[in-house]
Amino acid sequence: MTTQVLVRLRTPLLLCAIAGVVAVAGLAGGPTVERVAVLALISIVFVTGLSTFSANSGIMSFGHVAFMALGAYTAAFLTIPVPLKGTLFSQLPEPMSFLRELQSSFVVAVVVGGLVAAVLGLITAPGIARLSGLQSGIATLAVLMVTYNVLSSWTSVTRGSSSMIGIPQATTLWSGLGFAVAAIIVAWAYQSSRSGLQLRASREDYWASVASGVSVGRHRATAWVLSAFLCGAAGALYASFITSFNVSVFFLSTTFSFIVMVVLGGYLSLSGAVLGAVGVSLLQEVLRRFQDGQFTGGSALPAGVADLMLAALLLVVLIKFPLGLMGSGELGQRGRQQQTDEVEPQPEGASA
Amino acid sequence: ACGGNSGSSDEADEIVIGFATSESGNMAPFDVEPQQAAMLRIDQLNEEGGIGGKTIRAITRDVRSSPETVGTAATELIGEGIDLLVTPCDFDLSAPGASVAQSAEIPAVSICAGDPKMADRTTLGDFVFSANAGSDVEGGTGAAWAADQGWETAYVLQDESIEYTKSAGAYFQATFEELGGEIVGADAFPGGDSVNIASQAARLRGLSPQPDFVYVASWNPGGATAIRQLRESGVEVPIVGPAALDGQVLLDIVGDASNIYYTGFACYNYCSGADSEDLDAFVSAYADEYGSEPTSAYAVLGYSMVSAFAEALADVDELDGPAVRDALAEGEPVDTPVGEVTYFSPTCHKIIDFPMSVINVDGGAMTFVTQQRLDSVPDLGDGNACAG
Amino acid sequence: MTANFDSPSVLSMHDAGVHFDGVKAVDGVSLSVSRGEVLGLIGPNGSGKTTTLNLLSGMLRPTVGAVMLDDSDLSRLSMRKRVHAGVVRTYQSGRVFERLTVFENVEVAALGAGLRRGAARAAARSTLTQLGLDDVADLPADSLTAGRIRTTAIARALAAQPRFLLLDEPAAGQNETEAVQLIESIRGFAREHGIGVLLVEHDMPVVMGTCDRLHVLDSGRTVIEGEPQRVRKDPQVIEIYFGKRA
Amino acid sequence: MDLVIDDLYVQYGSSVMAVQGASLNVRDGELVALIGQNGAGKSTLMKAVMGWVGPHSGSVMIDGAAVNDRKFSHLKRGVSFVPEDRGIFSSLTVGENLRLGGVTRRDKKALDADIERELERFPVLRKYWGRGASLLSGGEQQQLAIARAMMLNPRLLLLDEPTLGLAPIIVDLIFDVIEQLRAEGVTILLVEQNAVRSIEVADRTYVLQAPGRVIGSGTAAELSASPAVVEYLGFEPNDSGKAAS
Amino acid sequence: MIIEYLISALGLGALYALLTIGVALLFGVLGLMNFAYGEIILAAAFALYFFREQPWFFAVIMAVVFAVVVAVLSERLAFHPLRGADPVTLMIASFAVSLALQSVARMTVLPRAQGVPPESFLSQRVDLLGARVSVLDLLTFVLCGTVLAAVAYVMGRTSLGVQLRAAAENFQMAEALGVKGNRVIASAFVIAGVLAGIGAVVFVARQGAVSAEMGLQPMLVGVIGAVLGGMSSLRGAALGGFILGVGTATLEALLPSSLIAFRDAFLFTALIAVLVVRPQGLLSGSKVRVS
Ligand SMILES: Nc1ncnc2c1ncn2[C@@H]1O[C@H](COP(=O)(O)OP(=O)(O)OP(=O)(O)O)[C@@H](O)[C@H]1O
Ligand SMILES: Nc1ncnc2c1ncn2[C@@H]1O[C@H](COP(=O)(O)OP(=O)(O)OP(=O)(O)O)[C@@H](O)[C@H]1O
Ligand SMILES: [Mg+2]
Ligand SMILES: [Mg+2]
Repeated sequence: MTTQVLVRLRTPLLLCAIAGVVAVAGLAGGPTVERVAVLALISIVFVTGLSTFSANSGIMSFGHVAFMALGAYTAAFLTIPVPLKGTLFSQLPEPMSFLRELQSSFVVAVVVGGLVAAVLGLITAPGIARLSGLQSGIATLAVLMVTYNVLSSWTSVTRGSSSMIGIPQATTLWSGLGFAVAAIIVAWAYQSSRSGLQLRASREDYWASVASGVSVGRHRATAWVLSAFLCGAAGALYASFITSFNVSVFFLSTTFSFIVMVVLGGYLSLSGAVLGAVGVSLLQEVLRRFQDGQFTGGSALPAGVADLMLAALLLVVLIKFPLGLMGSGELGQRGRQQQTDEVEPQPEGASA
Repeated sequence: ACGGNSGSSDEADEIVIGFATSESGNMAPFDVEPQQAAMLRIDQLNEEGGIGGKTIRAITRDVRSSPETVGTAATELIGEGIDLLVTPCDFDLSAPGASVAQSAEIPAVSICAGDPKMADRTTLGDFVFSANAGSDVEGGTGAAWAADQGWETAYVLQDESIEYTKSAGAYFQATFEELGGEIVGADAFPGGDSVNIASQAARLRGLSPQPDFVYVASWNPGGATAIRQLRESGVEVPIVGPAALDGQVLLDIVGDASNIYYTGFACYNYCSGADSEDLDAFVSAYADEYGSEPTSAYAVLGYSMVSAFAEALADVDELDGPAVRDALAEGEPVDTPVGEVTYFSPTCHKIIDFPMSVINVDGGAMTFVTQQRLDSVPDLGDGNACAG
Repeated sequence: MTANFDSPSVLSMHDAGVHFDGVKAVDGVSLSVSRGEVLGLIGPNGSGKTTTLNLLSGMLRPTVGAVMLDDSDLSRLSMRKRVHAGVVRTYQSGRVFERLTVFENVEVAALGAGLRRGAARAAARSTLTQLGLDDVADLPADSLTAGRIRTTAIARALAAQPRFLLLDEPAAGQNETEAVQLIESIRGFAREHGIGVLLVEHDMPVVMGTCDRLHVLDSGRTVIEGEPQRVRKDPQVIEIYFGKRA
Repeated sequence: MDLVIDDLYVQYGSSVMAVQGASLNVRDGELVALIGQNGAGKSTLMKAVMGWVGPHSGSVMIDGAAVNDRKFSHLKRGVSFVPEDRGIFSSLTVGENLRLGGVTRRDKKALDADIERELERFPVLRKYWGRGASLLSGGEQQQLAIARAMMLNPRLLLLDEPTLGLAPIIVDLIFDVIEQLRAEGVTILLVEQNAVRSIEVADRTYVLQAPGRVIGSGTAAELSASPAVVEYLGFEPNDSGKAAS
Repeated sequence: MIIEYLISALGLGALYALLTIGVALLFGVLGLMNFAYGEIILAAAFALYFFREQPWFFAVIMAVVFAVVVAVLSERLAFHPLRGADPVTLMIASFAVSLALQSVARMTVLPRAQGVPPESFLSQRVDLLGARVSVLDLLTFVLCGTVLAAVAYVMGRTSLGVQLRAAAENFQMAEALGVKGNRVIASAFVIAGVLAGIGAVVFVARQGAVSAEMGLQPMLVGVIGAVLGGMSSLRGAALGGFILGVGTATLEALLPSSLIAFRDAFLFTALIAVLVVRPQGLLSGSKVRVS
C-alpha cells in the first residue's frame, strides 16, 4: 500500500525536480539565462493550469490566456505604487475608485490574481460544463475573445490598448520556482483526486462515464475553475516579472505558443505539459540565439527561421507521436506513454 | 544586419549601440526599414570618423515581435556592454526592454514609437526616449493644417484598435477645437484586418450639411480600407489622417480615390513634390545599400535618430549611462533629411516640433503639399508630460 | 459492497414506446425485473431489445408509457440519476475507459455511485477479484484482449452498486466456454448481492442456462413472456427467432 | 483462388507479437474455418491477408502473388472482406453503404440486380434503405456488412465472425449463404466463435492458439484425433452434423 | 438607410457564409478543423496581389490555382501522414501548418501589408429601391448561393461525396471496397482550395489589403460560423456563417459609437449563449447512435 503511494508520488516529485533544474540553470547561467528560466517557470505555472483542465477533460481550451490576463491586470491594480496609479487610472469610474488606493504584497497579488480569474471561471463554468469536444473548444475561444475585447476597450478601467506600466518587479527565480512547485502539486493532487479520476473517465468515453454515474458537468466545471485559478496566478507572476504589459499579449499568439508547449509534451498528461513548457522555452531560446548567429559565429540565419523551425518541429512530433511525447502517460509511472501501437501500418499499395 | 561580434575592443574609442528590434514576426514591418536606415547612417558616420572620434559599433538582436524576448535581448545586450539601447518602433513592445535598460541605467531609445508615454520620464523612467514625434503631435498637426485650410467643421472616424489611433483622434479633436474648429460628429469602428464600415459610412452620408472634412484616426491597412470604403459609399469630402497611413500600400488600397491627406514624416520615392536634396540623397544611399528604396517614411526616422545620437554624444567622453542620458536630453537641434528637428528636452523625451509633411493622395499619386509644425501639444489632462 | 436490501425491489416498464422517424422501435412494451432474478430479453435483430434497454437506463426517454422503480416514476430521470437509483447498464460495444487502468475503470464506477474514496477502492478490488481480473488490474484497459475488455466493462457496471443490471449482449464474440463462464460469474454476483438482471443475448446456450424468465420482442412488441423452456417451444418464437434448426 | 500463408509473424507496435509462425492454406473453392479463443490472433491473420497489417516475417500469397506487394490489388483479384467490427460507414446511409460495395463496378445493371438479390435476402436493408447506417441495430449492421461484401462478387471471401450479434434464425441464413457460395465455387476463409458449427460446415478447420500458432488442422475427424486440440477446444469435434445436412 | 443596412448586412453574411463552407467541408468529412484555411486564403490573396497588373479575370483564376496548390500541398505534407489521428491532434497540426505558411509568407513575399487596387467594375454601385448597392455585394450573394449549391450537389448527389465520406471514416475499409482513398481525400482539399480562392477574391475586393496575418480573421469566421451552424452539415455551416455576418453588421449599425469597440464582446457572448442552448449547433448534422 505505502509503496503504491510512493510510486504515485514519483510524478510530482520528478516534475518539481525538473522545475528545480530550471531554477538552478537560471542561477548558474547569468542574467540572460536567468530571465529565460523565470519565464520558463511562469510557463510551467500556466501550462499546469491549462493541463488541469485539458488533460483531464480531453478538451483543448483556447481560452485560458483570458485567465492569465485577469491575473496580470489584478496584479497591476494591486501592486503598482499608489502615486503612479493616480495618474494611470485617472478616469476610473466612481464605484471602482477604491482600486486606486489598494496596495498589496506580491504574494497576495498572485493569490488574488488567481481568485479573480477563478471568478471568471465560475461565471463561465455552467456553459463549459454543458459542452463537449470542439464546441467546447470554440466556447473557450469565445471566452478569450470577449475578455480580450473588454480589456482592450474598457479604457477607463483597463487603460484599453494602452500598456500597464510601473508594476514592481517581484517575480524572481525563487518565487517563480515556489509557485511552479505549488502549481505542480495542486495540478497533480487534482488529477489524482476522485473528481480528477472521474473527469478522466469522461474524457475516455463520455457515455460510458455517464452510465457509471459520473456527473461530467460538475467535474468539468471544477477542473475549469481550478485551472482558471492557476492560470490567473501565472498571469500575476508574468506581470510582476515583465513589469509592463499590453493587452495584445493576452491573445491568440500567446494562446498558441502555450498550446504548442502542451501539445508537444502530450496534452493528456501533466508531465507532458511541464516537459513541453521547459522544452519549448529552451528551444525558443536556442533558436533565438541561432537566428542571431550566436552559434554559427556571427552569420545570422534569415529572420523568421526560428518560427518556421518551431512549426516544422511541431508537425514532425505530431506525425511521429500524435498524442505528444508523453501520450497519456506520466513521468515515473509504469504503463504506456506514447501509444504508437494503435497506428496500423499503412498498406504500401495504398499510397501508390 | 551587423552580427554580434562581441570581441573585446578598446572601450574608449568605441560607442556600442544595441538594437533589440523585430526582424521577424508581425511587428517586423515597422522595425526593419528604420533599423536598416539607422545602420546606413552608422556606416556613414563611421566613414566620416565616427562620433567625436569614436567609431560606432552596432549589435543586433531579433526580438521576434515578442515582449518577453525584448526583455531577454535587452538583458543580453546590456551584458555585452552597450552604451545605448535601441528598442522597437512600438511602445508596448519596447516597454519590457526599456524597463531592463532603466534598471541598468542605460538609455533606451525607441526607434519610432508614437505613443506619448514613451516620452514620459515618469512612466518607464528617465532613461527612456522615443525618436519620433508621437500620435499626439500627429493628431495635433493634422488639426493645425486643416484649420489653416479654413475648414471649420470636422467629423472624426475613430479606429478603436490601438492606442496610437485613439490618441491621434483625441489630440486631433482637442487641437482642432482649440484652434476654433467644431467637431460636428464622431463615429467609431473596431479596426483590425477585417474592416466593414458600411453603416458608419451611411450615417456620415446622412449628415446634412456635410462636414468640411473627415479625420480618419486609423492605421494601415485597416485605415486605408476604411478610406476606400468611405469613398466607395459616396463620401466626397476631404479626408485627413495620421502618419500611420503612409506608404505604398495606401496608394494601392485606395486606388483612384482623391482628396485624401495625411501628415507623414517625409515625402520620398512613392511621393513627389518635396524637392529636397537631402531626402533624395538618403533614398539613393538607402537603395544603394539595400537594393530597394524604402517603402514607408518611417525609414527616415531611424536614419535621423542616429544623427541625433551623433549630435548629442559628440562631446561626451565618459559613456556612462547617466552622462549619455543627460547629453541626449540636452535638446540640440539636429539636421535631418526633413529639416532641423529638436529631438529631446529635459522634460519631454521625444520630438514636438517635427516638421510633418502634409501629403495629398489623388488619383493614385502622392504629392507633397507643405510642411507643418505644431507649436505645442494641448493638455488633455491625461498626464502627457510633453503637453502645454 | 453494501447491497441495500431494503431498497426498491422491482424495475418495470409500463406500456412504454418510442419511435424514430416513424419507425416504432418499441411499441407498448411492459416488463419487469425483480431483485435476484435474471430476465432474458430476446428477439430478432432490430426488434427493439437495445432500445428497451435504452429506455430503462435513461439513454432514451419514452414518448409514451413509464419506467418505474417500485412506485416511483423514473421516466424523466437522467441516466446518471438512474445509476444512483441503482439502475446500471453496459453497452453492446464495451466502451471501457481505454487509457485508464482496469482498476481505475472500476474505481470510477464506484465513485460515480457515490462511494467515498476508500470504500470505492475496496469495492473495486473485490469486484476485480470476483471476476478474475486481478492480474491485469494495473494495465491500461486498451491493452487487454477483447474478452477481458468485455469483462472489465461488466466489472465496472458491478462496481456501480447496481440493484438492477442491464446487460447488452455480454457474450457476443466469446466462444461457448468463455461465454458460459462469464455469465456464471455474473449470475453468482447477482445472487450474492440480490441484483436483478436484464440480459439481452443471442447466444442460446447462455440464455437458456441463465435466465429465470424470457421476454420475447418482435418489431417492438411483446410476443410472449415465460419460462425459458416453454418459450423455446413456442411456434411463433421458433418461426421468428429460433428458426428450424432449433 | 489459392491462399497460402507461410510462417507468418505479425507484430503490433513494438511489443505485441499477435501471430507467431502461423502457416495455413486455402485451396481454390475450399471453405476453411479458423477457430480459437479470444486473442488467439484470428482477426490479425485476416487483416494480414488483407494487407492491413504488414507481416513482420513470413508471407501471405494469393494465387502466388504476395499481398503486401505494392502492385497487388485485392480488388482486381476479387477478394472481399467482412471485418469483425463490420466496417460500416456510419456517415453514409444504408443504401450508400451498399452501393459503395460496388463502387468500382461498371456494369450498373448487374450491380442493381445484385443489390436486389441482397435486399431480398435481408429485407431489413430495404426497409431502412435511406437511413443513416449507424442508426441500425447491431444485428442489422452485421447484415449490411455481409450484403455489402457480396457486391464485389468475390472469388475469395474473408469472413471474420459474420454471425456476431445475429439472431439464430439469421445465423442459419448466413450459414446457408456460405454454403451456397461454396457451391458456386467461391473460396472462403471463415473465422467463427461457434466452433462446433464451423467445423461442421467447413472442408477443413484450423485451430489457432494464442499467440497466433496453429495447433491443429483438418476435418472434424482429424481434429478429434489430436488430444491437444480436443483439450484446447473443450469438446470432441465430429462429422455428425455435416452428414446430417 | 434601412435598405442600405440590409444590403450591407446581407453582403457580409454572404461573405461569411462563403468562408464558412470551406471550413465546414473539411470538418464535416475529415473531422479536420483546419486552422490553415486562413493561409489558403492568404495564398489566393497573394495571387491577386501578384497579378494585380494583369486582367482581373486572370488574377482570379490564378488565385484559385494558388489556393488549390497550397491546400493540396498541406494535405500531402501534413494531413496525409496524420490520417486517422484524433481531432485535437489534427487541429493542432493544422495550426502548425498555418504558422509555417505564415512565416514563409512573411519571410519571402509578404513581409508587410500590400494593397490590391480596387477593380473598378466591382466598386460601382447600382440603384436598387433607392439604395446604392455595390456590384461587389451582389456578386458576393450570387457566388455564395452558387457555391453552396454546387458543393451541396457534389457532396450529396455524386458518388464522390459518398466515397469521400467513406474514405474519411474508415480508410482501409473504403480502399478494400475500391475507393481510391488518397485521391478522393485530396479532392476534398481541392474543393476546399477552390472555396478558399473564391472567398479570398471577395474578401480582398472588400479590404483591398493583403498581409501575412490576413488569414486569421477569415479563418476565425469560418471556424466559428461552422460550429455555430452545426458542424457536419454544410447548410448549417452556411447558415452559421451568414448569421455571424449579419450579426456583426447589425451590431455595427445599432451600437452607439461609445460601445462599438465592444462589438466582439457582444458577438461572442451571443455565440456562447447559442452553444450552451444548442450544443450541436443550429442545424445539427447526422445523428450517430451510442451503443
Ligand atoms: N436512434 C435511432 N434512430 C433511428 N432508428 C433507430 C434508432 N435506434 C434504433 N432504431 C431502430 O429501431 C429498431 C430497434 O433497434 P434495437 O437496437 O433496439 O434492436 P435490437 O433488438 O437491439 O437488435 P439487435 O439484436 O440487432 O441488436 C431497429 O430497426 C433500429 O434500426
Ligand atoms: N491494434 C492492436 N494493437 C495492439 N495489440 C493488438 C491490436 N489488435 C490486436 N492486438 C492483440 O493481438 C492479439 C490477437 O488479437 P486478434 O484480434 O487477432 O485476436 P482474435 O483471435 O481475433 O480474438 P477475438 O476472438 O477476441 O476476436 C491479442 O492479444 C490482442 O490484444
Ligand atoms: Mg441490440
Ligand atoms: Mg477477432
